[in-house]
Amino acid sequence: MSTQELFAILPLLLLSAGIVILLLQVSFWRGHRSALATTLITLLLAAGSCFWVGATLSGGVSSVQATGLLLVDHTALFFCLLLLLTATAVSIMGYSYLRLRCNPERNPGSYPEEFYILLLLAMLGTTTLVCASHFATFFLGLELISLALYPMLGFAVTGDLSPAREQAQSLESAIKYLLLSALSTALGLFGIALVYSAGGALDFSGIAALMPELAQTSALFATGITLFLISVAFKLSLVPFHIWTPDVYQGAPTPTTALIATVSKGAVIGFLLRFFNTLDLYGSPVLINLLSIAAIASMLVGNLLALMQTNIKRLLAYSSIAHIGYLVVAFIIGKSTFGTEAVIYYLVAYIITTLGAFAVVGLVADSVEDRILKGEYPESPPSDADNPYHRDFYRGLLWRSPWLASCLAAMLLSLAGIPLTIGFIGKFYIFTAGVEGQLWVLLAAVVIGSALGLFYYLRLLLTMVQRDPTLTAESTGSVQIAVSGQWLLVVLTAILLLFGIFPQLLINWINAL
Amino acid sequence: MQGLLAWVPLLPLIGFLILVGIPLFYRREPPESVITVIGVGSVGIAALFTAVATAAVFWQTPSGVVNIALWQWMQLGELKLGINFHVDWLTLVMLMIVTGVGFLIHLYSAGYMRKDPDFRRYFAYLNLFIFAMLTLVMADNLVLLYLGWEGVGLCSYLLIGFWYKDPVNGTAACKAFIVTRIGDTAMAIGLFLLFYEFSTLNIPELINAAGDPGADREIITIATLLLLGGAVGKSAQLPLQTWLPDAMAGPTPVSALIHAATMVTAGVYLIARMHPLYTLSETAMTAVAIVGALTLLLAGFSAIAQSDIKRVLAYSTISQIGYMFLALGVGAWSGAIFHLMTHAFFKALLFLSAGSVILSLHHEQNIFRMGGLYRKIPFTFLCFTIGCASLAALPLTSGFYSKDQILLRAWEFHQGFNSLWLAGVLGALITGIYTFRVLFLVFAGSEGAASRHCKDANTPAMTIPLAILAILALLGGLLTPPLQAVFGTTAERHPAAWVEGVAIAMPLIGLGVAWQLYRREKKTGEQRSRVTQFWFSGWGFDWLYDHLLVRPFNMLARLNHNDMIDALYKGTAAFSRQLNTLLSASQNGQVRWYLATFAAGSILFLALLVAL
Amino acid sequence: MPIETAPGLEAGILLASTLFCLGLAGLMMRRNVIFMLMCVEICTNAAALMFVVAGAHWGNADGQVMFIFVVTLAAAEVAIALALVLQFYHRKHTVDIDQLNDLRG
Amino acid sequence: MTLMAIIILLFAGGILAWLSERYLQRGGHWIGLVSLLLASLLLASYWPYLGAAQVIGSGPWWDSVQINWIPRFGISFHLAIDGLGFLMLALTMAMGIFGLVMTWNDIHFRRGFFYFNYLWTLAGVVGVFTAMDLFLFFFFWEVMLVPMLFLIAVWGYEQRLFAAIKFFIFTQASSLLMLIAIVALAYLHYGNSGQLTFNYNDLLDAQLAPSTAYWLMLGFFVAFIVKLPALPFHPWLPDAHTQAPTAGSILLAAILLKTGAYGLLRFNLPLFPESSAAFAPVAMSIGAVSVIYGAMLAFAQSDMKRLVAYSSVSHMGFVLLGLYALNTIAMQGAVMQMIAHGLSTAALFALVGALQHRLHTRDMTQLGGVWAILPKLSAIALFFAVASLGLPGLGNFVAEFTVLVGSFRSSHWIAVLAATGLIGAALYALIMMQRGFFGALNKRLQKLSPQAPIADLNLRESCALLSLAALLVLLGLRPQPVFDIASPTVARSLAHIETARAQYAKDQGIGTRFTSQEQTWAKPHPKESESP
Repeated sequence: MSTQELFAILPLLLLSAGIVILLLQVSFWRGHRSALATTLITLLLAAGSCFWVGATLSGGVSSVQATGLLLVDHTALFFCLLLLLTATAVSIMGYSYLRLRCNPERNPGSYPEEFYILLLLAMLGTTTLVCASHFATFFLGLELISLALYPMLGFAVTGDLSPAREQAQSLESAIKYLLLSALSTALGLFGIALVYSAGGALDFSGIAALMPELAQTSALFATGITLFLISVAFKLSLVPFHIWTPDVYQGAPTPTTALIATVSKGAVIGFLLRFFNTLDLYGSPVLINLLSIAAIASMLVGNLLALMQTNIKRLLAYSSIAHIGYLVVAFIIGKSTFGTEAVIYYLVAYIITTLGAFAVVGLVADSVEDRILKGEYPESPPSDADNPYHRDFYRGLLWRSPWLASCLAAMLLSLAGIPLTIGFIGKFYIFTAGVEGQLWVLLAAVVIGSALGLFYYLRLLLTMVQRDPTLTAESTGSVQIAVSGQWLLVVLTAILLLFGIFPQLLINWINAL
Repeated sequence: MQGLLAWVPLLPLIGFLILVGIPLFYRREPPESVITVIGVGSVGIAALFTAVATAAVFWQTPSGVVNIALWQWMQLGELKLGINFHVDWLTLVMLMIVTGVGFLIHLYSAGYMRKDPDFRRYFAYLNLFIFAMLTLVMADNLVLLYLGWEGVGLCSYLLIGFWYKDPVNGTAACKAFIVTRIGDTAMAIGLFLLFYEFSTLNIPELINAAGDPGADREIITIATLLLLGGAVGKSAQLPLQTWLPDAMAGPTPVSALIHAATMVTAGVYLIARMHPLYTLSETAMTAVAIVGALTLLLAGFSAIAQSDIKRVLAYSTISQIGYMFLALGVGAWSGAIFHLMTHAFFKALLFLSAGSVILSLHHEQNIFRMGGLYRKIPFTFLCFTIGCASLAALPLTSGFYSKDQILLRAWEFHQGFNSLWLAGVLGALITGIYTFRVLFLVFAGSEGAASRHCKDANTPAMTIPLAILAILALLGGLLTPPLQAVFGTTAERHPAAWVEGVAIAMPLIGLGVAWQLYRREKKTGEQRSRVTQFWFSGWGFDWLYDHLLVRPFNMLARLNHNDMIDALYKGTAAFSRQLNTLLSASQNGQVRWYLATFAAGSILFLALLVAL
Repeated sequence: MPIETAPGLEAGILLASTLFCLGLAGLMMRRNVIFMLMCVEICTNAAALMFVVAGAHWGNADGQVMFIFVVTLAAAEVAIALALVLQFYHRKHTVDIDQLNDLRG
Repeated sequence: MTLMAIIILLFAGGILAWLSERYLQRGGHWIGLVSLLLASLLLASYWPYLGAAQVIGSGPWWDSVQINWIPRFGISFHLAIDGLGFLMLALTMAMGIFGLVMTWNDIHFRRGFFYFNYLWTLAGVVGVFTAMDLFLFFFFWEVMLVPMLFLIAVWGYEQRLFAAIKFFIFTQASSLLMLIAIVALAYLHYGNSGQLTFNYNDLLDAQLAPSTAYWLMLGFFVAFIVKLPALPFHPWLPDAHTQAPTAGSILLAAILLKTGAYGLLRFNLPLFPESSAAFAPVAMSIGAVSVIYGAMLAFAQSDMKRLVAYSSVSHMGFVLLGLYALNTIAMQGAVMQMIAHGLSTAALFALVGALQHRLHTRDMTQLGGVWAILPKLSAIALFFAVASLGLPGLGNFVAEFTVLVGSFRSSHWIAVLAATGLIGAALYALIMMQRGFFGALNKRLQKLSPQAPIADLNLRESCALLSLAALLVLLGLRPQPVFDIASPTVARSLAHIETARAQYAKDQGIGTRFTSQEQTWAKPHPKESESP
């Protein structure tokens, strides 16, 4: 392994180092804030190193093959950067979440620092995944994410300051995810094994070299790839492999939900882009058809499921199913640079928006938790309007907490694809991609899905502006959220508007890849 | 002098604007005298201007035409329309009727409507009406004519429903407007067709273009029939006559002005104005004549059976306009206009006298509750009698001259005996019957139930117009308007003397029949046989339309109250909700079910892999 | 490079597939979480077996390497899973997976 | 730059109004009014172009501004104004001010935010009327919806939430079709010319295969007739209009509906001349059926506001009919109808709003005899009711008449069908007067009135309404200036159609397909002479 190769995987190395440091730090000197600080520094350093590595790649070498397992190129680095920054936001959300529920001073049995270790581990998994050029690294990265996610999903169990119901739900989501994910991993592994048995190679370039023969003749190969894609579709929660999504999203601690909705999906998309490009699977009509069916089903089913949903987290879960469906439309159009550009732009839009939406939900719930802990608020909500995850809680929020509500409104409008937000530009990319690929059926599904989606986004949005004189939550007054959370929201909203109004900034960047 | 004519329609408009605008400047309602001065004065000056213009310009040159171009209205491609007036003798006759009779009726109204809380509104409407009517008759293009046409319709609507608190009045007003609107729509389509064919809507140009031998006769026929549609609506002819009897709900001077003297005759004016087109179409002429003949008979019979004094007059108006249509249909253009003029005189007189009667009897309108009034209100009696004589066309009254002309022309037009002439003669008989029946019932014999409380309500403002109109009704026959320039001259031929004799005899026979009828009805009181009941209801047209059009439409509207197309979308929404429920059921929280769906999904995909 | 499948490979695929299906069936049918975890292990191991067979077929070590990865993963997974099951048992005093349906709708 | 300034002014005014909410109890109105007046002043700076539209300037545009925005897609921030745009902007400003003045004291809840939404809606509309980049057009098309959504949802009546969502979903779903069409158009143009652009002027030259053009045209068409609205996409309108606050209804009726008609005239016809010509009979039929169906539904309503709303469907049917008659007279009539309908319907909504404000009901079964207690209001209502039924001498008549005259040339039977809508208009307008204002005073109102005498229209309201009335009269008697201003735009749209027809005729040998529309009844008609 040459120096150049080592340097190329600098973000991974920094993350690994950060994990080790954090482990050591925690074993000697426990402290929530310091753990957060180390995490942030690690993430930002890793993110910064992406630029550094990227700068060295600008010359004649556009990519570095670090051993047979990892391939670092600009796209991979961009994904690393995007995901690391996302993780930064998640860690800030996590701080707000853990500050209240996992307070060692109140409850010596709680270890908030673990959250950050797990987060860094998951991030190591994602960066590995987006750099993977071998099934082994893919598998390693994916499992690293999953293994870190299981405990993160069930994290509420360790901090017993959370309401009992939340703890139970957190545990349930962890077990559900674990069982389903394990099955999906097994299936994916089986698929990889079939591909391996068909061609005898596990590295992507090796398979790509075999492709002309394999794609034509081998049913084994096709079956293997399909099984493998099913496991990937599971991670992306494409219909019909979506069924875990709402339960897991709802039960998990909100920062973890945000993580699973953004980082884990983003990493898989990043990997898929490379995988499809290297193997040139766009040329396989069967796979494209399968993906199209999954995309259409996702758009329709996801939106239909969300239609009457009152739990915000579930609603966002369903909506994320639909959004991945939209994204696949752009993905399908293939190898052209435009397809990649559209996918990346949409992904950025999706990540920012989803992150923002979950951040608002999480921060609102945290503020309620704060008051529960202070004894101002009943632990089990007497009515829907007092349940921070229920839509009715948001009734008239705009009048109580205008800034918070405005941020959520911006996120919702972005999800709905309304102009001035990044979501609109994302939607525009999807349409452009669809038109370029002449995918009229898919576009029709996008239109129907969007129309359905409008209904529930608007319902939530308009719930926030209701002027109901019989407001039960009015007594609760404004929602006070942590300062860090406020900053996070402001930054996210600002990015959302910035890239919504001046999309060229981001486009330039993506096109430079 | 042209400027003077332009002021004729503007003055009532100014009067209207002042009357309407008063609340903008004054908080309180101005006194009636002020309103009277503005409302009556504006029309009076207009009448004066008309007279001056007539004397100055037209008296010497009967063929003179004055064109007044005010401003360009619209110019779109070939559609060039101006707010331009075209005044010839036909217009002038109408102008004199509208301003002259209009002024008299305005004056009368000042007395009749005194102490009405909405005095100002009343005169505003009246002035607006005069303006619209003047625009109608002065327009040099059909669209401007249509403007006046609709304008008078609106005023008619407003004035019928003037006493808005009684919903019956409102219903009558709506009926009047909507029924005439049906005709108007036909007329509008006629306009479209004319423009389509001739690329102009300017009346003189249109007439020129239609005169071209290459003009498509078929289109002219259709267009003239469509215009006839407008005319029958406005002039309450078959089959759109049903609104006029109900329109009597308005104040009586309004009935005199709008529903007798001026507006309802607009249809006659329209056809007379467009007569070169009608002469080109045999079918259209026949249609006009038949409409007129049928209407005059039907309405005449209905008039015999009425018991409300105003409804008698209303049916008589329909019938008389039927005469005019008959005249138009047989090419007696100037006869029609002549009858229009005399009719304006005597019918206005009749209505105004009836108004006096009604006011004297404290708003009693049932003729069976009247009787013996000749002693109590002799002046009114005198006027009414003159009116009746003229209406029945007793010799030497104005009505005689005009009607005689029509009957003769009908005889001539078809070279001898024909059904149109017969209808006219029969109509003359019926006219005699219903006219004198009402005269006897109201004024003759013993006092009726309402007559006892009779108190002469005439004021000078009312008697003066009555007197003038009475004179006109008597002597108006001498004022033959010089319309040859407009309609051309027709060779005077005198048919056999017996034809004239029949025309003279008929009203007299009618008088006799009426006396018999009066004797019988005086005994029986208000009773109707099955036939007269049928006549009373206006030959069942109301019933027919109600069942044929109004009720189905209302039912349709009620059925579709919630918009069936919306149901489509509601259905989609409901369907989506159903799907949501269905899909939500799949999210049942059971891990093993989830695993099963995962497995099923995988199998599905593998199956698809094989299938695709 | 031998594209056509040797008889040994076919048999291996058959065996591994059967194993996988057995695991899957068990996963769906058992309600005890512990047994479900064991079934998942069967599935995972079916995949691992497949790697070994394929590795043997192609005569390279990649398959064996993957096998080791898989086993490691399985171990880690089970460790976490058991911890979660323990918590589950603590709270519900049962390991019946059907009791775990608070989240739905 | 003036155009930019207008938009920025309105956006900034909106933000200012919102921010002022905290400090000034009644600041919103004034900020709104001042921004609108300033914007109107800016707009008035175009007056030199009015008289001599054809003389001054090179090219059709009076003024334009173009700034690169998203070069990746050849999208620029491109605004321009011509006669039609000017008319629409003038209508926007006038109605904006009218709505503001009419509802000066109506809003009590979160005034600042109300005026924020109000001004942003107007800003979006101004953008729609001036955008010359299809992407930018779509952008503004959507931007104007969101504040409107809030106006309905926050300050609306009983069923505001439902109505707001319905409104939004209808327009948004249809506009997505338009987005697809826009993108497809740009890409097809890109394929032909190698230049990716969304610029309107460039796309006018796009060469499209007929079948493709037809589909794209449909995409635009659906989006526009949803907004118009025409059958069968109208059901959002009665709900939205009825539930919106008075100011919102005024904006919706007077301005937002016009964006659909504007889009048809500005984009649909010139961009897809050939397929539009082929589609014209269908579109005209839709228009005519809308006229009648809208009138019938209006007649069936007992909610006065709903009645007025359905009457909009009927009136806008004339616009559709006129635009697709594809001749100068009818299209000019359609433009006139856009303006006249804006004025008359806005006034009617304002009046219903004023009525509801005073009597707390707009249900006509609860009204009746209002003339006795509110004579001024009723008299003005009468005026606008008769305007709405198309009384000659008022703007609506000029519009409907020219539309019908023009469309009669294209298709006799469709025009005749639409003409029967005149009867329908009389029905609903009179039934409204009859049930609402005439008749005996309703028992409920009798109880209401003695305790507290109900104030009739005050000076502010009277003046606002009377100025609209005066405008309508002016339009009715002197419509020529409006026709003159709009004529270059209309002529240009028509020129595209004519070129396409000529092209088609050339391709087909002797073209009979398009001319055949004109000779259903009688002899072939001499072609209209166009002077663009």
